[in-house]
Amino acid sequence: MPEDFFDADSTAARLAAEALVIDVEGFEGPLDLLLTLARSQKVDLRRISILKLSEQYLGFVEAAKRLRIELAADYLVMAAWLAFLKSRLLLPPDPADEGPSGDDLAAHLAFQLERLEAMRGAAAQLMGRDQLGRDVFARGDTETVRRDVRVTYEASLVDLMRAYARIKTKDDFTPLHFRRGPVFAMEQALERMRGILGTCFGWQELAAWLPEDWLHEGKRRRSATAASFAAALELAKNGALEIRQEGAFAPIWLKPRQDGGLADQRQQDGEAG
Amino acid sequence: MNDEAGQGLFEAAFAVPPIGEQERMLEAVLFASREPLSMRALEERLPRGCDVGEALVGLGRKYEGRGVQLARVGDAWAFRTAADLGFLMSREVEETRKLSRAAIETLAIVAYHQPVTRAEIEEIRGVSVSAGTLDQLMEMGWVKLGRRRMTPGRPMTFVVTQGFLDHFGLGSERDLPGIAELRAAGLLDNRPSPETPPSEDAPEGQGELLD
Amino acid sequence: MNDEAGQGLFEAAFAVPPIGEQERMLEAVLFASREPLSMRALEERLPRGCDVGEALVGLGRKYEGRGVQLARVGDAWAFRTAADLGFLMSREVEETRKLSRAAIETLAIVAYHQPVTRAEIEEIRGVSVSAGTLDQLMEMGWVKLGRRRMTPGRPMTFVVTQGFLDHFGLGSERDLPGIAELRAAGLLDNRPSPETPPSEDAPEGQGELLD
Repeated sequence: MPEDFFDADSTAARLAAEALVIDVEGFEGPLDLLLTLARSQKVDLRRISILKLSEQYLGFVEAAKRLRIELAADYLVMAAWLAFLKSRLLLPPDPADEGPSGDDLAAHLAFQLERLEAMRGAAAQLMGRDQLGRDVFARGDTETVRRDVRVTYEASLVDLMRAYARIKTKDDFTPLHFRRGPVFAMEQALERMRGILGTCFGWQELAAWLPEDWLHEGKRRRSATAASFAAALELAKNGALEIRQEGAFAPIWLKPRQDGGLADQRQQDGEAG
Repeated sequence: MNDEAGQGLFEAAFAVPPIGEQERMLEAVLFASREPLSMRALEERLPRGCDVGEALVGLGRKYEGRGVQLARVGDAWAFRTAADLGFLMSREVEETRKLSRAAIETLAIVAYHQPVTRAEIEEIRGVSVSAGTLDQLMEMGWVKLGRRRMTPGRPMTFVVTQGFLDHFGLGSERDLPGIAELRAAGLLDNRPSPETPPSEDAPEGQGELLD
Repeated sequence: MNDEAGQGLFEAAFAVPPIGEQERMLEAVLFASREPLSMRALEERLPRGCDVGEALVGLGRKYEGRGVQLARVGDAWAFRTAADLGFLMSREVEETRKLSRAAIETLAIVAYHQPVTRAEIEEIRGVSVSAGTLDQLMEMGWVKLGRRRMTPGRPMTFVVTQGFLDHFGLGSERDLPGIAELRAAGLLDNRPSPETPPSEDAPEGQGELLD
């Protein structure tokens, strides 16, 4: 609702507008509005003038537009369709034209209105019946003299669906995070190898440098091997380590250099500084 | 003495009780239960050979005009207080959740058009059915899922429950107020629209009407 | 019928109801009450001027020899099933309980993902499945063992039974509602509802749910 709306000088227009606002909000969609308009014709729904009804509806939509009332899309779709229906009803039928005649369409709309009205009446009659727990009562005190309980478990299809829905939506609402595979990072390998450099003398196979808990499973072992190898290259570059390999795909041997540790140490300090 | 001998004795002693006794038994069993009991459940409870159908008729007649009535609920039976005495029971009234207009209309459409698909409900009401409406009706135990419709998409259908019949004092779906007249007037038909109707979900509604 | 109308009618008539009517009233009130009612409580509930003592005698006589008796409980009154029919009541003690959350979730997973291994159920639920849960479902006749999975360890798989389908009114496993339909029914309502109506993207049974 625009703010300046209430500044309109004409009280009558304002009142009309307010009536309309209330009306639009009170209706459950175009069919509901049409039914209310149809009732104002005060005839049997089967004898209702669909032409007149279309005009009433289009008039309503026009008024709403003029008063700058926001109408939901389905109200406008209905308006367009009714305008089309109106033209069909007014123009003589074109024999070459395929598809349903204006009369067929009008008859169906009248049927829809009558059916909706009938369902409303049925709903009212239903709710007007004597209801259990309000007008009619079940036995209040079920007897407690029974023993030997046989438990039967019960569940309805809805319970089942609800349970499955619960599991399914649980996944929708876990916070987004990327699951990391088992990866041994080069930084981890470097830190670990620096730690054990001093305790290791002579040539050792690369495999011996891998952490114990990364040795057994294929993926973890591969990751640890790659990281440790990259770390070994880094240490060799800094002069902390010698690397030897007899040939392609042969085992890789590593040997700490007795003096190299210091070089690596200096390098590390340099990085830190 | 073993089970078989016991069974034998039992059957000899109770070899199909006379109908009056069957009525007493039915009366006791139905009285003790709050929920309606199906014919099958009653047959299982009573000694073998009892004619539950006949006993029910006799029992119902005994309660005619009384303060408590034998009521039929679908294919089940229960004792219920007479509707005209509801005013005495103000202390027993249970607070009921107030249903929205949308929920009441949806309930009526399910009852009168069952089994009905969601698209058909929407086509009749002319608006979409909000997700909570059917869920609420299902939670109240008045509506449940029926079989899938054997049409393209195999949509789910909704039907009313025995709890619905019990709540509104209906012996069966045929007892719904005015249902015969509505059917005679063709208002329960799923009449397809002569063309693509204005509402967006109509094509699908039409698809379902092809059965 | 509502309270006021009923009350109004009585007050307008201003006459004490005839004794037969008083008996009907007593009968309904005693039937619907959750506990035995004392003479005083009964007098308070019935219209003024009723002779509760006399009505109780008349009502008690009507129930003589019947399957239900008007019984005195301390200084109060209640209906009780006849003592000689107690043997019928002992079968009455069927107690229905809701399945536990773990059980219903496990059942749902078996239904939607069958054949499914225990490890898969645990992965989907995100918690371990106690041995008792699957045992319970098997004992109830809703789940049974399927073929072994042809993977290392050859784990056992679980599938649902015909009894499961019967209980839930499903023609086949394919009739289980799909995700889109769950959402449309409001059971998965914590996401914006999809624009397409449910029947259009209705899943082909389980296939869709398995990805």
